[in-house]
Amino acid sequence: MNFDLAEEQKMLAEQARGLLAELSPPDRLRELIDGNAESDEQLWRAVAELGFLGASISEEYGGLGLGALDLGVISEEMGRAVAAVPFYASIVCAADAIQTFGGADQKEVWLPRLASGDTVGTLAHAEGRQGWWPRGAGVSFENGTVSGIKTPVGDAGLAEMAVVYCNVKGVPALAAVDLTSDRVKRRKLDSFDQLRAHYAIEFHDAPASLLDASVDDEEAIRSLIDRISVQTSFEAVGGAEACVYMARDYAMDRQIFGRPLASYQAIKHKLADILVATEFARSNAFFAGWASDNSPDDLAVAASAARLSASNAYEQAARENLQIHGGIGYTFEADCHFHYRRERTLALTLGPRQYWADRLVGQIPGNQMEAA
Amino acid sequence: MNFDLAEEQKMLAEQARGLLAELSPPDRLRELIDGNAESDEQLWRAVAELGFLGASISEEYGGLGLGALDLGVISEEMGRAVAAVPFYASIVCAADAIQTFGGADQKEVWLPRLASGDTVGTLAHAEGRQGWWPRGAGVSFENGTVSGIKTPVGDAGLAEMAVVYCNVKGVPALAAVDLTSDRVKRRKLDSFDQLRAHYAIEFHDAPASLLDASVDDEEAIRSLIDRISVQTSFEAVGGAEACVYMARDYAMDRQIFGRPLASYQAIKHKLADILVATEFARSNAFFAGWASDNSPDDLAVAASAARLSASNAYEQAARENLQIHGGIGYTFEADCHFHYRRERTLALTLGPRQYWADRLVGQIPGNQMEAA
Amino acid sequence: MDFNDTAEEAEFRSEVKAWLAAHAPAHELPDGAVLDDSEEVARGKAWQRELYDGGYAGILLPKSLGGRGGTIIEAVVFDEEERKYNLPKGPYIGIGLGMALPVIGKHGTEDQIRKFVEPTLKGELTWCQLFSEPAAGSDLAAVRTRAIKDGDAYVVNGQKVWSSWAHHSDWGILVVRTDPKVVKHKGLTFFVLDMKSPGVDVRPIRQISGASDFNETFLTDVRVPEDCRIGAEGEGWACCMTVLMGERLNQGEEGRIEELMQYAAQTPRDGATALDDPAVRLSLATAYAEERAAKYFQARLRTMVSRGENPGALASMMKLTYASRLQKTSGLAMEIRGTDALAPDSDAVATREIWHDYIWSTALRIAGGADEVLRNQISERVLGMPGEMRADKGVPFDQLK
Amino acid sequence: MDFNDTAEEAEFRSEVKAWLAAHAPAHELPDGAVLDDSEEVARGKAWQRELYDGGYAGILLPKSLGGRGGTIIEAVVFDEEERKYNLPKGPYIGIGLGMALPVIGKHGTEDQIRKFVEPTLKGELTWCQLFSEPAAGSDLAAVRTRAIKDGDAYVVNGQKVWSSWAHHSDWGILVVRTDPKVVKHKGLTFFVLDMKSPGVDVRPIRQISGASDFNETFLTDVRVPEDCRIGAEGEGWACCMTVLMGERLNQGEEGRIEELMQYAAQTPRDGATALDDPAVRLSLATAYAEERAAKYFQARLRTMVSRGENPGALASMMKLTYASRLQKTSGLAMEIRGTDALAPDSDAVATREIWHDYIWSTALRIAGGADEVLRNQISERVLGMPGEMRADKGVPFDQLK
Repeated sequence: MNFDLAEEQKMLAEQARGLLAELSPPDRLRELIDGNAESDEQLWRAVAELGFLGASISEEYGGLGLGALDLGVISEEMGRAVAAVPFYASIVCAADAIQTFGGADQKEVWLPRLASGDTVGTLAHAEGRQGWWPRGAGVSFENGTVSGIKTPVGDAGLAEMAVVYCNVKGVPALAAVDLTSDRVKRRKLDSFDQLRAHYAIEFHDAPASLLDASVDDEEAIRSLIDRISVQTSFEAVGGAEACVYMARDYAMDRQIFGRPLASYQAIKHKLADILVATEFARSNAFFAGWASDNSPDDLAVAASAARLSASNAYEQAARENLQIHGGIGYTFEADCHFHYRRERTLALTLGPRQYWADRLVGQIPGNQMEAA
Repeated sequence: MNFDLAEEQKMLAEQARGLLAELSPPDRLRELIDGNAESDEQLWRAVAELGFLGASISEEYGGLGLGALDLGVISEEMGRAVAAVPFYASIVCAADAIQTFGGADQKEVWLPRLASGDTVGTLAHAEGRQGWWPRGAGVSFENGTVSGIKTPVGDAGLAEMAVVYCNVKGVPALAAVDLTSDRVKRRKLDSFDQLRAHYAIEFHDAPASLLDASVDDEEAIRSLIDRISVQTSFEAVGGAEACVYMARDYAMDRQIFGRPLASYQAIKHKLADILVATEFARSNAFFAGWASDNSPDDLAVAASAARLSASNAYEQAARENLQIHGGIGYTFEADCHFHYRRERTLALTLGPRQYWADRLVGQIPGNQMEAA
Repeated sequence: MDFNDTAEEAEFRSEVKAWLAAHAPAHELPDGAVLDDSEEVARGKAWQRELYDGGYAGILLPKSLGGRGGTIIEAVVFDEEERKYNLPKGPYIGIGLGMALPVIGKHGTEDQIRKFVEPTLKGELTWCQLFSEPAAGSDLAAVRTRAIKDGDAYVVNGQKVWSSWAHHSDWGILVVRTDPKVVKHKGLTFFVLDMKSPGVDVRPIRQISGASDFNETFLTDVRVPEDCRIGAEGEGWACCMTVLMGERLNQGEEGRIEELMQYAAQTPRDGATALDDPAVRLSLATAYAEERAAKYFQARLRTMVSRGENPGALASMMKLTYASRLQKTSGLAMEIRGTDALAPDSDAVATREIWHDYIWSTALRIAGGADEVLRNQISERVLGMPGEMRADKGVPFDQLK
Repeated sequence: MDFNDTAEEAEFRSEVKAWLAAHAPAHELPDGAVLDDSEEVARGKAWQRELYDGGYAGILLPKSLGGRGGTIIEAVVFDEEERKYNLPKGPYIGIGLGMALPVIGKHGTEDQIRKFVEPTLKGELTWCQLFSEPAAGSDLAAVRTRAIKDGDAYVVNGQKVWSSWAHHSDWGILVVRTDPKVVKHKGLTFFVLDMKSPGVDVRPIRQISGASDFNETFLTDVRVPEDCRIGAEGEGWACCMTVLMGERLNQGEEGRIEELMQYAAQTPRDGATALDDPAVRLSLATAYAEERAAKYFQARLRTMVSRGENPGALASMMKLTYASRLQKTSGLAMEIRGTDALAPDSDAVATREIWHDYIWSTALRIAGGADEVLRNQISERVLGMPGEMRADKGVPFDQLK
């Protein structure tokens, strides 16, 4: 038993954190927002060069062949920095879906390009008010094409390809679609998160290639969602921790009624509780990251638990960080708002708490008992 | 508009509070528990003599003919003192049910006896694990008798009569049953609340008299539950307020690290939040008490809101009062535990939060809209 | 207790209804209209003038000051009826009536009263407040902006923040330090400031919402004539208290939860709607119960006021719960709607309102008494618990760290 | 990271399994048995003796003290396996091993170590702790029990509370004030006390649960020989810290939430069960997520310890969350079951366990560091935030109010 990251993983975390601190400080984020940018291209290139994009892509397709925990380490740093790159969409979602369900030819086409960062991918699952993963997707696959609307899709302005959740004669499936086709129309939406653009994508008989292993295997698709969710848990943990220390530092500096704001029990206890929530969420993420690769039977429960605790931690952290900053926190010049908005993105993108609660409860042995 | 109690109601509250403080101090409660008593008979007689039992019973049946708000004022004081008398069972429940649904003869038989305190009544609704108000009651009325089991029934050891929720050929109804009949068996249960005994009652073709106006009028029965629930909200508000001031007083006295416990922000803010919850719950109870008599259309929403806010306030108050007392709060000699147990009784007796949430949401106009 | 109007109240209400029916429609804003700031101020002034002419400007203000000298219940009735129209009401009017006039009325001279009260009631003068500073928020008495007497004027230097609509205000109410040698509360003095004075530089603050409703105001060698001082030197803290006391009780809250229930009802889920989900119902019903409680609690406070009692820190309870509830429920509403609430492709107006609430709630939890400050007030003033241990007690301002 | 056993751990586990299979069954308590206290203590002592003979008494205690000198992972493995049997383990054994021996081992003399360590490991000596007092709970350094040197003994007078099983203990660990003229932490001294000494009067405390597991201990002119002093005069606070440090990390938690899910699944509701209600699922899943997080968090701390790192106040996080979660979820379970949980007519065993948890959680939120104290520790020691302003700092004990 060893419940800690390996030395190489700690080094990876340090490297990622250092890079992001250097290339993606808060002022850079403000610059990107002001420039209406959808991505920090310089950062994306740097991240690609260090091999982060290929971390969990197998070596034969140009990746490093590392595991979910290594990817989690990077996701956590992305969350800490609220990094404006399509790491989640392209690597965590699209690359993993292709690696899991794609045939050799599909992997050959897409994985090296995703690993190098030359192509950006995304995962198109939500269908407006019908929900984030509507039972019996409204987008249909027929005769090698897909039709219908996906909205909202994150980072879809940058993406050249999408893995699309669709139905094939009523059974669920995933398909790879080239977004540069003229049978695909993208409409940019007004996005709550100023650092992650969202689009509605209309597919009009757009050429698509089914990821065969996904067809009609709903549980396998759910497992993919579990794996993705583990990464968002790491991302949320990174964000939450950033908020805790940002708030702590501010409170140590700020004097109020003749003493540091940090000396007030209301502030101390608030931050203690959020720190506990964050450390606990990290512990669940660790296990879920380990289970992603090592214990498939545990994954559904582990991913659900990680998701629930990470969502709770980041929600509290993002809100109370701003509160502790007081008036200054409400200004664009302060750094609280990046997290305040990103937290909602993470909380909403991959299903509500209720989905994860249901999934967790349904997987615990003994919960299928009959009523007495 | 006048959103305050009338002078007479304030005097009633003072009178009730004075009486309870004198006759039912905490030491008296300990004495009752040690004596395994199910009721404080001396207090019951005193309460009857002051006319409190008949407060909302009409004058022609020996009561004072006051309203729900007056009864609420008394309920609040009962809650503050955790009074060990069957006021809730006999007056709030049984008398109100008979007054609402009984015929002239039934009123004639029971109301004067209930108003004088000579007879104790109760309301038998729960059926074990089937729930507090099981759809299609398991107890059936047929040929002038009822059969089946009700459990748990509060204060059923003292009661000589019960209003029993039953079904008549499948439709819901209430029936008055003489518990002294030899067709009725009562089994005392182990009760979480040491100051309110609970029983299982078995009816074996026990003679019963239907409260005709209740038969098959489920919404009218629900309204009765609303009215009763308003009284438990007052009771919970009284209990919550008692906890707040008990905790405040203790914290003012107790020195810790050289200063009063009450000077720590963790304690101050905790009590501030609970006080707010209590005052807010009282405000809802005021409106619901007023609506009980004056605005039937508002009652369902008002009672639900009062119930939800009072339950939340008392739950927090009972828990944190004990916490603020520290170790001493965990002893039988301290007074926290009376509330810690009674709070659960109030929270559980009349349906879970979910029932009240559903009732509230279902009554708001516009919530019957179709999905877009 | 009676939640219905008394005969008198009913009469007043029908009088108000009739007056509004005759005068309000002409001033209504078209639905969803976004006016530019000057246009909005102009319209707000016009409506205030209408109110003045109708005898409804400053309902609570004593007759001696040109107000109506009405009861709080009348103010409430008027407010309830006025809200039925979509009228231009903004801080540029509200700060004058709710903050500037009470303090001028109580601490000002006859001349000052004559100069400011009537024009403000008529909507001719607009006001902003210049209280908070970068290092003086919750701890308002820590203001550093200095005023030094120079002949018949004071020379003021410093920086104020969180002044709403300062760029469209004629006058500001200003609190500054005139004596740094005494403990911090005692060295403060209150002024009214002509916003067109040389040295007054108003800059918008860019907020996280994207808007800039608030300003920073830089004061550089601004000369404020002595006759603009309200009250004596050192009376500034007492003036602030007068202002802040008035602030709390009049904050009307809008009910939000019914709208959120409808938002949930318009969110399909598993063949039904999100409002059919018991967990959603439990959360929204609990919030709705609290919202209603706040309404009836406010009614109780108004009854106290109408009897001449001072609700004091009780009024803090309203604001404390409102701000948190707004944050919690708007966040919840986004989750109920789900991904679509991140970037709506339909029903975008409702979703954007929820975004607005989720962002604005953060400001509300801070402005006009942060959550933590309000909890202190409630525990100290209502429950009588001890005040915080203060490191600044009895220490002259210029010797504080 | 590896949540599986290493080869070495697997070997140790199989050795432990085999040993337990051979020795534990004879010591198991029958299911649901309620033993009287003396019987329980006797059985607990016998099992401890068995552990000693098997080489498993004091796995973490250094070999020099007669322990196994094992790793924390070995202790965890042993604990996991031992829990599979229903064995008599009580505070009368746990306090000796977990609190008395570490402090005697670190601060005691050779003679004291010889006298106490082996008999305690063998289960021959049972221990209680005499720390808290009516006015010294969270503020332990405020103890008033006085010891005055008189020849070769100390005369002790005072009152201790919250000693568990004091009535069945041979010895107690005791902290008292020997010097009231210095600041409060500095005047404390640590002793071991023979519980049969004249003047020791143990009285049960009646708890709100109805049980009396805890005692008050009145000490009246009790003569404690000088050779029972542990460490020097004034070293009492350091001894207490040694004791309290050891206390946190070994608190194993039992998972409760799966049982509560089953309790919900055994509660019929609307033709299905309460566990089919989304709101119930959301609450229980959230609690379950936290419970699992605590388990993995504890595993991380154990990894730290196994590397010689000190997790310090991080360990407080476990206890803080466990106690609150126990209260919240047991209260929730009662609500899920509904009225039947007030006075069960069936399934009474499960319901009474939930009552027990709901009551016991109140003690847990206080004992061994109240919630508020733990939050202080976490914010100060982990986040480095400033300590509380203290009115007692630097003030001699006898001059405190």
